[in-house]
Amino acid sequence: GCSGSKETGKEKGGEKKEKTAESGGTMIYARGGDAVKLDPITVTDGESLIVTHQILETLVKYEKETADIVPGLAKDWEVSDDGTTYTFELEEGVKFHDGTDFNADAVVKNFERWMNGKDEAEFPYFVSQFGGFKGEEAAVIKEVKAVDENKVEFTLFRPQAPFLKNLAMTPFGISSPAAIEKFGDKYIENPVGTGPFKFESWKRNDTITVVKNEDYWKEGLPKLDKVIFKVITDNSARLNALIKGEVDLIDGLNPSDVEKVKADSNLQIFERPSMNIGYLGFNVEKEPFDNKKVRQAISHAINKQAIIDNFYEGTAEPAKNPIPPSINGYNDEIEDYEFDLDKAKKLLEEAGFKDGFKMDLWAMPVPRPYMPNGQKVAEAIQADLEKLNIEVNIVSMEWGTYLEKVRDGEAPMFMLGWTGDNGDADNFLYALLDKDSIGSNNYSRYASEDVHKLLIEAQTETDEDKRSELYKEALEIIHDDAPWVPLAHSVPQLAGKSTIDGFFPHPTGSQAFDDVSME
Amino acid sequence: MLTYTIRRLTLLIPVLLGMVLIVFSLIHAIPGNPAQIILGQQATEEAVEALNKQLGLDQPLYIQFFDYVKNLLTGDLGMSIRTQSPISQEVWPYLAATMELALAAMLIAIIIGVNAGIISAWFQNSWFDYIAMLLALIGVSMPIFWLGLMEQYVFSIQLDLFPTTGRDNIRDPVEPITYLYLIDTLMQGRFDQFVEVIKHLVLPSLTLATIPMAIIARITRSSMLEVMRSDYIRTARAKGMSMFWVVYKHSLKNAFIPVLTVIGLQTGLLLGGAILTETIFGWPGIGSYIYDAIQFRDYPVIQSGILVVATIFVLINLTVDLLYAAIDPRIKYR
Amino acid sequence: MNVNEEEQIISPWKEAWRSFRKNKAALLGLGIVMFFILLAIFADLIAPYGFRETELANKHLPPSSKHWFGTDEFGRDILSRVIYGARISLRVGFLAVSGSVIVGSLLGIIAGYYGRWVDGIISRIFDILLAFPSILLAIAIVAILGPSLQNAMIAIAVINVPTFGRLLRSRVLSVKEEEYITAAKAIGMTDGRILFHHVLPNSLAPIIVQGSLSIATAIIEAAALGFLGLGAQPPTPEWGKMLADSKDFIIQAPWTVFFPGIAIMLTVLGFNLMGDGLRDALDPRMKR
Amino acid sequence: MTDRLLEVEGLKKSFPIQGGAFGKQIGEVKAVDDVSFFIKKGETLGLVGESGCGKSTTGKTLLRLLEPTEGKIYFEGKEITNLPKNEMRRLRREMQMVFQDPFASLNPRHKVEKILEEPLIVHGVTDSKERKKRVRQLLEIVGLNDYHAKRYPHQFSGGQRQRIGIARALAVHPKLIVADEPVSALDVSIQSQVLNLLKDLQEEFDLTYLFIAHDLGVVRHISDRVGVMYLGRIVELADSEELYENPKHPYTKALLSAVPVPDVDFQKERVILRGDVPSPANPPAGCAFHTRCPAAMEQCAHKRPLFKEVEKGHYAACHLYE
Amino acid sequence: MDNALLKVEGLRTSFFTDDGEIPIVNSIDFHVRSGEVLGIVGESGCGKSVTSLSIMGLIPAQTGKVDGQILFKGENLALASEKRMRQIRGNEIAMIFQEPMTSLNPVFTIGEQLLEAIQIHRKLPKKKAKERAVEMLKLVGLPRAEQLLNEYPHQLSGGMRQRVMIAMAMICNPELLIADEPTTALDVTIQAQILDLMKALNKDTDTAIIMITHDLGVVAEMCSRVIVMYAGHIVEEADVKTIFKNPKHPYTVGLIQSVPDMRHKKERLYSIEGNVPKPGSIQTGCHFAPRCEHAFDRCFAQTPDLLNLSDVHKVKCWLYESEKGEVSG
Ligand SMILES: Nc1ncnc2c1ncn2[C@@H]1O[C@H](COP(=O)(O)OP(=O)(O)OP(=O)(O)O)[C@@H](O)[C@H]1O
Ligand SMILES: Nc1ncnc2c1ncn2[C@@H]1O[C@H](COP(=O)(O)OP(=O)(O)OP(=O)(O)O)[C@@H](O)[C@H]1O
Ligand SMILES: [Mg+2]
Ligand SMILES: [Mg+2]
Repeated sequence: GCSGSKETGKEKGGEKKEKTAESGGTMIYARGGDAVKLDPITVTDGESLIVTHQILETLVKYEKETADIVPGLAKDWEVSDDGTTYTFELEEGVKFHDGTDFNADAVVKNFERWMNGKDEAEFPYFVSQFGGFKGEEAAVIKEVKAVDENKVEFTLFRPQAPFLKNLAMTPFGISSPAAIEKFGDKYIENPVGTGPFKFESWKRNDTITVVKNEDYWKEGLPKLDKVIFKVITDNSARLNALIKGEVDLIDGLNPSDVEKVKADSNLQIFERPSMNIGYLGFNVEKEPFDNKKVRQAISHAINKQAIIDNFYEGTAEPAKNPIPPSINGYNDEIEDYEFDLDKAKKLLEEAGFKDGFKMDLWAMPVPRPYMPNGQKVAEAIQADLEKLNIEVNIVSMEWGTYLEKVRDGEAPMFMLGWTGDNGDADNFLYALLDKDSIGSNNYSRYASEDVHKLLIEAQTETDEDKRSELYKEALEIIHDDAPWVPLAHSVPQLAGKSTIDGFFPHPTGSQAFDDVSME
Repeated sequence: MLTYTIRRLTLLIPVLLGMVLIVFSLIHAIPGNPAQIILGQQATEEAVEALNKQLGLDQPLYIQFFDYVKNLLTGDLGMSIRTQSPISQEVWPYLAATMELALAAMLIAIIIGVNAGIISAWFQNSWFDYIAMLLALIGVSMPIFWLGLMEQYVFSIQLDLFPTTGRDNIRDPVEPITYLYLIDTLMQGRFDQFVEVIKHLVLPSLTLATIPMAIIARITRSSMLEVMRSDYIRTARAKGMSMFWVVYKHSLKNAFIPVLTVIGLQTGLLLGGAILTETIFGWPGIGSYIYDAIQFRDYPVIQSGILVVATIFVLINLTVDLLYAAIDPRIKYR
Repeated sequence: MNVNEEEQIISPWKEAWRSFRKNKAALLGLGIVMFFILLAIFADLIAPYGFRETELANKHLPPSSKHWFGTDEFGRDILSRVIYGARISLRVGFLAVSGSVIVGSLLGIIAGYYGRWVDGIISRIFDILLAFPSILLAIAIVAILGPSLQNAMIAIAVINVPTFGRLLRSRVLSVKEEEYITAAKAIGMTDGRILFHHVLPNSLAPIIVQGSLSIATAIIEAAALGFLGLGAQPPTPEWGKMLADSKDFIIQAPWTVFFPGIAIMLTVLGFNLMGDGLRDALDPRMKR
Repeated sequence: MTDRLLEVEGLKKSFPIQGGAFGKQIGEVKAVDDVSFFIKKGETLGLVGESGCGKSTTGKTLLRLLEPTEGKIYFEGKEITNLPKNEMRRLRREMQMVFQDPFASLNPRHKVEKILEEPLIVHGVTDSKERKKRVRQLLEIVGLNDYHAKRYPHQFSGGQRQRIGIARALAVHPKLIVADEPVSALDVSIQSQVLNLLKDLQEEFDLTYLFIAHDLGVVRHISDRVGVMYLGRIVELADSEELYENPKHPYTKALLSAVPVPDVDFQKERVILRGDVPSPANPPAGCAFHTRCPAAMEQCAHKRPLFKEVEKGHYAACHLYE
Repeated sequence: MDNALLKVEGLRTSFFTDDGEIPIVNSIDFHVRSGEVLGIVGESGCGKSVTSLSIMGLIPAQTGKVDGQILFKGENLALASEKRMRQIRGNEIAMIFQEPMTSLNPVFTIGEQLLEAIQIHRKLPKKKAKERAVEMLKLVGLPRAEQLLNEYPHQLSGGMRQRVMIAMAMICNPELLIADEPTTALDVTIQAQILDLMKALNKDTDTAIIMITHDLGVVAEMCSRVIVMYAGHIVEEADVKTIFKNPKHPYTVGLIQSVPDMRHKKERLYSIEGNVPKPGSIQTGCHFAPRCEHAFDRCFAQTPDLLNLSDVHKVKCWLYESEKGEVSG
């Protein structure tokens, strides 16, 4: 940042040209990868979703800084006592960007489209959050119908505790039915919604531009004229571009660069509240990790704090549970396995591995929010375990293969993580550690009947407090069984110009830029 | 000449076919499931299987291969698994970006390389010669990804002379027509943008130019030296010609033949080998297109991307061969 | 007959060595290469620390008398890692190139010697392999085999096969036309003997020259693959990988990027200088 | 017949010319075009002609280093044209070759010792002491010394190298040596050394030579009989005395008159030929020489003259003598 | 002797090699008169070509050094500037080389190369220059002259190329033509054509020729005076009759005797034993002494001077010191 002042000078000159009367200017948001498709229901990747989040809106939304539910396109809703009927009252007078009306009919059409999906690959999140398509046994939604012009009624087969949280997820943004029909196959690159910004253009692997929706239904919003999503793959290059003023906001800041940004008066840091977990998993079916003592021994041997200090640069908190503290059900009473080599050695000895053993450790090849550098953390773990005479060989492969093979149970010891989709404990514990999820996301192949019972019960329990207790109980068991060594809840770091105002990175990863402004 | 061209073109057919076969088998030998990657970590197994089926990846390999070749013959490069759009439409912007970069690099490499080579040969064993050749040697020994990082650090971050990344000013993006931004900006009369585009081009093209520049300088020098020792140069001098003309008229044209070969080879290599430079400078070119596709197991894109690059490479070398005729009348085209 | 008795018996190799010895640049190259070879062999003795001696507290120490090249992110001594890295890079260079020399030469000899359709097929395969930009091909190969140093080595060997194949083929073809081969035939020598006693020994010099230049490129290619994360895996102190791992710290800890880069460059420069010298010394065109 | 060591009948050798869009054969170079002659035991047959007329090809073809396209070759009365490879290899010890270029014909990476040993190994001298002895003898025979054995070819002068080439040919006690321009790369003072050596060896070992050269003086000096080649054909063949004093064919006459003679007093009438030698890929019809012949007649352009005896032992192919 | 067109005195040329500075031409003196044909004979590597290149000033300063006087019409070319040399080369002194195959630039047409030769020295308009080129091509006996201008060297045969070379050399009417083995690479019948042509040109244009060759036959046929070189020295100089009839130097004698004569068969050829010494290998004495049958002690110890045996006959040999003690000057 030695050139900051000069830059701003240039910057102003550049902006003046673009600014009209009371315009809010352009914000350039640089990130590591490009969107895949801009029809959110068809994708699962964050890079696509953050763009569609500006264009399409959901019936209900998360609160700006938490995972609590607030009105979205639906200004109000009612839930039946048995928890199977939801009636939403919609905002009136809202129009899609193509000029067609947003109404109950449009909502029904969107859900009809999704519910009639053919295979899971078509609408992946619909299946994972709502059980399945029409006619499938696991399906949650029975029917969606328009009660009147502005009222929609959802009927469920059975109560689903996180139903509203699911609905708030970005993939369930409402599209203009007319546009879906008009564009057909090409809708994935021509999204039309009701959001604060309209889709303008997409240069693949380079930029996606969205522009202000002048007719946005919320008065005075959005503040910006234009948001450009720019792909800059390399983390340091992205930061460089920010420092030079080529872009305004970046994600994926290297933890090691945090200090540098903080020192620069032209820049500010945004911390995304953690909703993730990075962990070291054991394949509990494989020797020697079928032995609980071994798992516990290793839990004692890993210096989490050192790892966090060095590879998260302090931008994370040590994890003792598989779910982050912000989530309902977090058990703070649990005492973490302290870093204690003697205990570890003792446990190992008890397990019959006094002289240690040789083991492969699979390390993630790609940076993820919950693990900015899997390879390096693996190296640190390697060094830690060496002290237990466990000779660790780091294995790495390309990401897709990695996931596939870990899922198939090929990895004895592996590093992975998870980012919550909807801020619900179910989305962590059932997805990652229930025996139903073996072969899916339960990579540890951890199968505990007790835990299973608790988790299933929690799924249909609509009372939040009761649910919370159930989860806490499950967490106790999991802690003792130690199928993972939870490492850290990282706090993803973003950096932006100090002139950015009103921006708060939402824990789910997507947030609207409607009330963001730049001076 | 025409028959020679036809003959060279027919000889290309088996090469191209072989390329298709090799690429196809290579790509399909890559482990990893594209569906998994597309759907991401959170996807369920059923979802992955379903997508596989949808993409036709559950078909036997030979059927996939024949379908692929059949489509290629109709100019259909397949559909990107990731973006669901036809590669033949998608590939051009990337290709154009790389071409612009590669051509700029080649231009720099030729202009500097050839002249340095000539001067070195002319003043053989002078200090210029020594320094230029030492630099050239260092140039060919340089890991360009390192050089790129260093250049970026010095010229862009420390000295703030050039932008760090991309092809154009993000705030004032070029409206693409041909996707060759230098041309597009000129067509639109946007000289400010033209200057911007050039500024963006400087560092990556310099980085990319290093190796070919060094190689060209070395080749030019040695082939100049060889030519300058030859009898016809002595003849030219015996006519009373000045050294300058001897060098620029008589020697250069002869010496240019091996240089041309190198230029052809290197241009081709630049097209594909730009991956490293493109990642460092965030250049949305064909190299990063293919590299990304590998990350995403986007088979059709990897296949067709590599094929496109290899085909261009082959065509460039064909062009070079044909260009020889323009320079050297001895090459017989029967 | 006035034969100078003192005049020594000079074999072509000795003569090549003589002219090589006069070439200062080549000697410098040889010196650099020898230096790195010694580093590699005696790494255990020379390196002040182990290459995986992690001390997280010592992270990113600038160069000092304790750590001449500073320390990296794990607090490991960069000097030691660079020294151990010589082992990796040289091994990759030698092994990969030996692989391509063996396979390439074999194919080249078969093609050049048998000619006709055998030559046709082999040459086409070379053409095809050469039609791919090498780094792309290497990336694809590593993608198949999975990222590891060994696989990177295999990939590099594969992409260099056609270079040696073609070299040997053209060598065989041109040596075949030499008059001393006709002479050997006139004596009644069998094809096999001609191949092994005449053709091969006379093809050795260009292979050595090309080999030493190829080692240079192989080292860079391995580093490039390492840089892209497709080569050596941690904590292997491979130079390219070291660069990739520390490129994010170029501003805070430039030494982490500087020294491995310099090491690559110097080694490659050494091989290039040596290769150039060998070419001047061994290339028969320069003789007579 | 018995005194004929080698006889050649209607020998032809052509090389294909490739080209066209698919690398097909589009023509052929008739390097040797219907040549017949014989060599008697113990004599030297000289073969002269301008560059490219097919002298070397003739020499190589009759040793079957090149496979003849047509024609028959007899060696000691036995046809060897279709002899299988193995037998031919055995026969190689009977017929050897000395090459034009003393630099290219010795493997630069072999010591002289090895070069001379090789033919012995190939032809079954297994005892290495015996071989060493023979090598020493051979070196002595060609006027070199024992200590030369350990050297490499590049340490020798052209004349010495040519001696080594001759020694290699002698190693297997051949009966016939085809010497393909063995002295044309040498300077005059060296040339005479080698010529003298060849003559001495012939006497000592009862050798038969086919001596190929383009220098008419050299050929006359060494040959008993001389054949003149033009464009792949022998146009005249006679005892050397006879040929030089009484040439019949107009080409021979022109050739002889064209040679500058190192004698200031010598006055001669020059026949200067017009134009160049036509390409063997596209030789003129009829008599190949008619395009340049000062005595060309109408029939020369379409009728090929027969090669026949015009006087005793004097053969020519020319319509003037029909 | 003062009417000499070219007078070379004490010419020494040495090359810088890995083994140090090696003298190739050792202080030679000779002259050429207008219109005469001077032959230089000697074995390969004795320095004939180097001599001619030294006269032309074509030895690059990095590779070699030329000392002594080269007086061309009284002007010392050894001291002339490069600019002045350029005016002389191709204009007043022209040169043709041994290899017609490689002496023409393969990538330019005959026409381009011929026109270049005129236009460097004569500011002729293009059309005039072309006419002159055609005229020259006809003069050297080439058919289809106009067409030839547009052809490339590889389309011509060796003899034709050598004729083009001669045309190129003669195009500016030089006063001196240096022909460095112009026929060595050619066939006898073609050689005869070229020699004939050169003789005719010499007669018609009165251009002096230095004819470098190793073929004594060519010397006998072409030259009026001969210089015999051996290992960088002139060992004998005489008119052509004397050289052949009354050679003095043992080397000349040997050379003449070792040539096989086409006209009559000698039983055995005379041969000079041994080989030409490597340049720089002999430091003292007569360079021929190691191969000389008549050599005595002094020959190995002291280098003889060029002795004047008569006005036209000089020899560098101790054998004749007593005969005529006068050292030429
Ligand atoms: N391997 C070959 N392939 C094609 N053409 C050939 C081959 N060898 C020789 N020729 C051609 O055959 C003709 C005769 O060649 P040859 O070498 O026998 O001539 P020569 O009389 O020995 O000439 P020189 O005096 O130059 O040695 C030439 O036109 C030559 O180009
Ligand atoms: N540029 C050079 N550097 C070093 N030595 C040279 C150079 N040019 C020529 N020589 C040496 O000078 C000597 C004389 O060469 P020159 O070409 O004058 O011989 P020549 O009499 O013309 O022989 P030839 O009949 O073969 O043409 C040779 O030994 C040659 O190796
Ligand atoms: Mg021949
Ligand atoms: Mg010469």
